[in-house]
Amino acid sequence: MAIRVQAEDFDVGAELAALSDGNPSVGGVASFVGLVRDIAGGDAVSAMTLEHYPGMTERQLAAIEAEARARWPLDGVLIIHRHGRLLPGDRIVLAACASAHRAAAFEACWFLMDWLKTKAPFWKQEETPAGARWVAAKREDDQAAERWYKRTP
Amino acid sequence: MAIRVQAEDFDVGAELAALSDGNPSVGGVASFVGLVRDIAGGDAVSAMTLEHYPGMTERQLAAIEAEARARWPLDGVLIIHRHGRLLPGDRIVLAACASAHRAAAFEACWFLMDWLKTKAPFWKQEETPAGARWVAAKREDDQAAERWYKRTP
Amino acid sequence: MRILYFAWLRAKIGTAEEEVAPPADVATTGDLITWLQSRGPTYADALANRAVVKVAVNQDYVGLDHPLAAGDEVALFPPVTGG
Amino acid sequence: MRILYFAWLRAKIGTAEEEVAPPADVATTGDLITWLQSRGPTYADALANRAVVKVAVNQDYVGLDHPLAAGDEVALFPPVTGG
Repeated sequence: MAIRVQAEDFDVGAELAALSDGNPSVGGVASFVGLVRDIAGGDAVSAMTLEHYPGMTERQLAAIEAEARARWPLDGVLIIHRHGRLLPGDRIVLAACASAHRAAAFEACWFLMDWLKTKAPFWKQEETPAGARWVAAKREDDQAAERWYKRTP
Repeated sequence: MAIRVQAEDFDVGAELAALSDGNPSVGGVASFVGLVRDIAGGDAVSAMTLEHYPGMTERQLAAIEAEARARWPLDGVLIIHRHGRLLPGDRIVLAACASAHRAAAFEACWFLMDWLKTKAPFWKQEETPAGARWVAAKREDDQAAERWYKRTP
Repeated sequence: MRILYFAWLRAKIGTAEEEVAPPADVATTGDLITWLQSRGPTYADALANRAVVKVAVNQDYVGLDHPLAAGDEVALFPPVTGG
Repeated sequence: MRILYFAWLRAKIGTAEEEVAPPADVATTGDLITWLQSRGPTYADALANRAVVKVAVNQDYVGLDHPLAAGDEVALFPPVTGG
């Protein structure tokens, strides 16, 4: 289980290396780093504050990791998500999957990002010239998450 | 254009950070690191030597990068591929795409890996207890590359 | 029963957390929201559009028909926007 | 005309590179492979299965009907296995 929720930044190179260290059956590591953008909905964003629900956040991220491990043959999974006040260009999140097979690593990593976007209890508030505003959930994020639901007969 | 073919290892954290440094319109960086596995076809692999075609390798990788940039809205693309003798656990390749949108970053990065597997002129020779042997091209790699061909009417 | 509020629900209601003792006929999460709305205009306003109020009980997502027990930790919050 | 060989084609033929002067009727890449096969048993053996011989002219992939010019750099190699 490798879920971390923290205010501090993280070292992407060290984290990715640790996912395969000592396990030479890993053929590849797919990852995604999410960053704070300086523009949203056409408005300049000078900072972003991430609120979260301590306890539930870790619980939901762990459930998403468990689901990924059940669906794909993974040698390692890592999710690090920051909270607190961040500036444009700052890292927000790292999701990474190590596998013997590159398709499994890519799919599982993309799945982690799509599901955590709609399931992990974080809320973004942006600072713009017009004042602070809460980010609204995006319909495209719901659709991206729904791609991964298993069809039941 | 960010294509590098080299014998030396690379610093994944520094390379990924450089893809978005100074560009706060980047929302995310998707990447894949390929590693030498210690087993192939059921046999132990003690080392792997990558031969390549200097000149054509860079030319083909640049063409793949250009194709990715034409298909997806990307703020940065990076392909680093090593050659020479490598040991299990060593990094072989890094492919990374920066974009405002995570779907574009994931798709483009996966595309880079699938296409370079079947188009970049590299050949792997594995050292096994039974001697050195050339790796055969995999049918599944051809199929993965074909997914990305545009259908023409 | 402990209730947690997050993001703009927390800001509108004016508190992050409170202990409440709803009447005995508040049996489900839906009942709880209806009862909370009756507690004053800030609650009524914050909870007016149930389509944007997500509910978790003991840190798992639940629907509005989820039964409540005395020691539950109930959280109310807008759709999440992490990642 | 310069010919480059890679991987097991290089190993079987026993050289990485050679200058050749094929006869005038060698007009295409397919003609060139047929002519090379006639140069001896190592060539005949290495080039026996054309399905596993890829061809590049001036560092671009081409088919077996590609026309050849005097100064071309021609490369023959097995299917690639990088990444």
